[in-house]
Amino acid sequence: MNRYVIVGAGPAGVIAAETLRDTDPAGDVTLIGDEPERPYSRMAIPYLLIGKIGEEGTHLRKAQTHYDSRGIRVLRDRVERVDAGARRLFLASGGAMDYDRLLVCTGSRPLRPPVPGIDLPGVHTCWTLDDARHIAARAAPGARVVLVGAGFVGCIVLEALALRGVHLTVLEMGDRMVPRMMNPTAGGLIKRWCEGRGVRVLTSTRVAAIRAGAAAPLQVVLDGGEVLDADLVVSAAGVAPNVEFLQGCGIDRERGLLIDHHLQTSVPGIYAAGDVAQGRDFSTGGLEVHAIQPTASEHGRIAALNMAGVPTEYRGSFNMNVLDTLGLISSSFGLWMGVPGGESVEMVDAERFRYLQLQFDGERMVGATAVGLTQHVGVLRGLIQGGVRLGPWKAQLLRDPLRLMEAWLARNFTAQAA
Amino acid sequence: MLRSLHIDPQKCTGCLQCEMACSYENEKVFNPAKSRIKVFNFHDEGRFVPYTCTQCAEAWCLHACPVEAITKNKLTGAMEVADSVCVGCKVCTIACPFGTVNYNETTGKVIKCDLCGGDPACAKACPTAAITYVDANFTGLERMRAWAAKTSAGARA
Amino acid sequence: MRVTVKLYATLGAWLPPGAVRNVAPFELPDGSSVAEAIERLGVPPGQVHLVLVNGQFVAPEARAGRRLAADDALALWPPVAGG
Amino acid sequence: MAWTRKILRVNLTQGTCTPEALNMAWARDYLGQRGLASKYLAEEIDPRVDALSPDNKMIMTTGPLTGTAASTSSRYSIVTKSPLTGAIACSNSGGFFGAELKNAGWDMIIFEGRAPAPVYLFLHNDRAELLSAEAIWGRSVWETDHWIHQRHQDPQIRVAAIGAGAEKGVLFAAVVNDLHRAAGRSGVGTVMGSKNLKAVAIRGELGVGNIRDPEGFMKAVVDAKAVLAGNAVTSAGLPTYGTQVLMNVINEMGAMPTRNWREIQFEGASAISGEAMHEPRASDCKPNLVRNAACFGCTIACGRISTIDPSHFTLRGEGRDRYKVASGGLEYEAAWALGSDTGVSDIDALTYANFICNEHGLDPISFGATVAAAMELYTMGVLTQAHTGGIALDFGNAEALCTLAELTGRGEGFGLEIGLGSKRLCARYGHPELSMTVKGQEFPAYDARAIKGMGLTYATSNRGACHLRSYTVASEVLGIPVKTDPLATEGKAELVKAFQDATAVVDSTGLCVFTTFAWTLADIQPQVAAACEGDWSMEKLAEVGERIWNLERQFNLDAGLTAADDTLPPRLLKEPANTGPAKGHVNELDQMLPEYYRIRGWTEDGRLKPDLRERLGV
Repeated sequence: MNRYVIVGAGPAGVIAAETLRDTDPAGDVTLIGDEPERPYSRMAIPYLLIGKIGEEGTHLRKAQTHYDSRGIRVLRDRVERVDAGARRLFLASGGAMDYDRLLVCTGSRPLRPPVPGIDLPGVHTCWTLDDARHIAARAAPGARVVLVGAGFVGCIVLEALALRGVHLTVLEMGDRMVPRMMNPTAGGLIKRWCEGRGVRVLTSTRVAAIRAGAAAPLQVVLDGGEVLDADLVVSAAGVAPNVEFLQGCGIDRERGLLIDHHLQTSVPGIYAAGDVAQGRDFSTGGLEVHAIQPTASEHGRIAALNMAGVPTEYRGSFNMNVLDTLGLISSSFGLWMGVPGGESVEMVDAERFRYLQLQFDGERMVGATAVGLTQHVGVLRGLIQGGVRLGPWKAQLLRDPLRLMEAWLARNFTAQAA
Repeated sequence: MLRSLHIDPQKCTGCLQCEMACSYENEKVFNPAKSRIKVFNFHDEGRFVPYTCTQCAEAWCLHACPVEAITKNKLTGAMEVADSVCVGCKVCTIACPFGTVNYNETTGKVIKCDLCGGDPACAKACPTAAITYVDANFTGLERMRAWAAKTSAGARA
Repeated sequence: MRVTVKLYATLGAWLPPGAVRNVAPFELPDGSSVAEAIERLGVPPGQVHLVLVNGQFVAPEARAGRRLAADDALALWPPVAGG
Repeated sequence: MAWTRKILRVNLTQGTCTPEALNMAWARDYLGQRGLASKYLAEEIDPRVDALSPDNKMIMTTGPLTGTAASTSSRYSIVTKSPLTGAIACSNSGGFFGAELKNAGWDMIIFEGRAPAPVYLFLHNDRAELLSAEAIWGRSVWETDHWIHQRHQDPQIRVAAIGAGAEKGVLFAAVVNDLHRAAGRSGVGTVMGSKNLKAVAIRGELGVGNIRDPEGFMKAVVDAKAVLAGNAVTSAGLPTYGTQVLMNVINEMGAMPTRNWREIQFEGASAISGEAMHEPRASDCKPNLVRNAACFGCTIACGRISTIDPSHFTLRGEGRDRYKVASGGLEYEAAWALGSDTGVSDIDALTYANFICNEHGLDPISFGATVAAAMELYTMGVLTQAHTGGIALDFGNAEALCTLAELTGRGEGFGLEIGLGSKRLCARYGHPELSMTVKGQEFPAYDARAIKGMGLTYATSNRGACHLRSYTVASEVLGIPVKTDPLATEGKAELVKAFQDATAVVDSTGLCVFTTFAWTLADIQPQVAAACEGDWSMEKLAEVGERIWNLERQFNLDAGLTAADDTLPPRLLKEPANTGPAKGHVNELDQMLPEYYRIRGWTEDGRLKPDLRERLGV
């Protein structure tokens, strides 16, 4: 009987556990998470903050008996250390556990930027359910809130904070909002949209210091000298992988744990999945960390198949994101920044906050960004990840980029069905 | 016996009865903009192509959902969105490579074809049998699924 | 006798050999009625809606009684309408 | 309900777009679309106003069933005073534009005044904007459609637009929506041009939801769809052959006006018929017809999508790409006017001329008929190549037809004279008797010497010569609902009145009149009654139809038309048909018209009697 241990109870871990159970019914499956709640999704936290769901709404699996009934052992514990040679791990609670296959999907944690005052009371990251509870307590309607970081995570938090009715100022070091997902035009549109809804957005702005204030509990000092009063500061300034417990295992890593085509790390028997893993990128062929839900779930599934002895090659994760900033919905796919020698087309409707840009390499689409478009956007993934040869439809899309579905259908579906 | 929607674009006249039936069944309004099935118009070729979710085996939407709002109906085989669970994060809308899961800004939830619980309104409304609800072994579905598998991020074993 | 038959729209499927643009010569025993001509053409009578002989309307109940003469033009349609 | 109960009033002079509530009292009396918009027009303008002055108004209007799941729920109408006839105009169109207007939340748009510079209306749900159309002024409908889609980057936008001919005063300019669906007759496009309004672009995402009894409505809709599906005409004939199935029927029975109505049968009819559209051609082995296509909600799908033979002369040369694709194909009336009436039997030339009429926004009936009149004048030597700019206007000259379509569409050269319409052209050259028109509008494709009821239909039609006001062909030729003798005059007055009133109701629902090849009002009534608040019994509908007809009549009388305008050209009254079953026949209008006035409750000079006015509230 194989003993499988999964460290990390996020989406990758839960899906891996379920896949292992389905694939190897006789195997012993243990899922270890260090947070007190039942496995939940961080993606859902913003919706918890705005009261759209309760805490149970964040749970990855709703049925109380979900794990028990499948024979998945869920441990609330922290793994302190792994002895890869002995295939044994040591728990914070004192015990040790042997495994045949280990899956690391411990995700990442928010970085605390090296800013004086970052540890003051009232300065929070927004990462865990516990963080959410603290933020909810301080972010009452009318409260002055400074959000540090307008990246993807920052923007998701932004939405939730603004909807709570706080006075919100957003600070971003980059020259635009969501700089790693949006080009200047798209980022600019999002900024203008947010400003139009009462959010103050300062780009190309750094925090010099945070200090306790007199008129307000906190004061945020900007690099230009301006001082902002705040009741709450939320920091969303990047993340780092949770890999310290693997010290000494000898796993190769860069920004995350490097994994091969079968999602195994450089140490046999140890696999990695989700935000902690730096795996094959479909678009570039290189190894990247894609900290997104779909990658986590695909990683989890495929890692589990391989662990259970069903060799399954991973074709690479696909970089994509969707973001809702106060009702303006944007998404990005693949190599949205384009490739050398590629062609592109751009549709800008600034008045109505609609934007679409497509990137091509030869007759294939390789990346895209969309703002203000919500219908059929998934087909961008299909076109890009499917490597669809566009033929005459490339010229059509260069003229009329919104005819994405028609391009898809013309080059796939009808050819199949006809 | 599992049944599935079968679409024959050759028979479609572009009347949009399917879109109205769908929006009426699901949203209680005649509104093609809220339909889960969509007829695409290739005007210059004189061709109309109805298109909706194939309930694909990969179920990209289901796996992408962070809160288990999308589940498979074992009777119909349809991936269904539970409105009470969906938080509106839209990840499924970008995860579905067929573009058939869409965000509904009015409700703040996503919508997709759920085969109307096993009695699809679009098929009933179609005047030319371009959309039929047939035995899933009928060839078309398998072809579509084969294609879906080809695009799979994780290749088959 | 030889008449001209004109079978239009979906009735074109029953045109005898030698038809050009829905029109064909057709041999009939002398004195055949419209109904007999329709039968000889093999067109299911239920599908014949509009009958014109030399452009003149022949009502369904008159088909059996209306005799054709040589060189008559017998034109048949299924139910059609337009505008 | 079913009505959105909202009207958009667009004052082009002021540049304002103002929502207002629909007058529900009028809606209860006139139902919607044709009836209701005619009521608005009659109440809001002086019938004697110059049709092309800013004081005329133009109403784009839907019916209560437009945009619903009812079959053929695509229809919208444009109601205005016609510059061609001086009478009230109501032109009805399908496609997708009307349903989009309803989906954007509006029952109708009333355009008033004249914009100081070319504009187009962009309507996205509640948001209405008048935007500059300077960049597309002078361009074709197809170019305008493309430009608007590029500008707004939304493939779902539906556009109705006019071409350059309308801007330059071609009197039979159409408003074309969805590239090849047209509010074609009576010069409604010319009115739009006179207002400096190039196009209306709509995106509607609100839907149509306010149905009085949704369950009852869906049941009525399903029942009515089943009737269409069970009827051979609406389930097989029309989808397969389109309206063009009539070409051989009407020619065989000798009612096919040919060469400006000098003859009554066309030797080339079979070559331009619906059957011919299915025949593979030599050059590429493909037929003219690509497929049939439906308007919004239509379970009949009679629309034609066609291509031109790639080897045809119209596709040779530079800049022809846009004609090499599939687009709206020939309808019967267009094939007749462009073909039989001009003596042209080249189906590709007709398809091309039809494309051009769609591209530039021309009514192909009035255009073809005016060319036919010009050809007769040319044959007589009255018109010469000095007049036509070197075009040899012989009957049957396909190249001349195509060239004139281009010139008229662009409003250039001799095309501007064709653009006057047959009545003014013939009068200008001293032969008013050769104009085949009533009230200045050209005839459609049924010779009134061979189908007598159509003579009365044409003479009394409130928008000038027209088949769509009382299509007695259905009865006199096709036996729908019962067969009547086309060569008899007895009973035709009653038949015409019945068709006129019933058609006025259908035109006011949002549904297509082609349904009536299978439906009667008894199939339509349950759909209206379930959708709309109020009493919509059969009796009420009959009364509404009669009220609409009389309102239109009163408008025309107030505009200065009289009983003297209820007549036919001398050719139909005095020159006997020369072949076919109708050989020797003229139209005996004088035998039918007095009886018609009598059963209408009108005076001998065709005016509404006081008790009728009181009963109908007109």
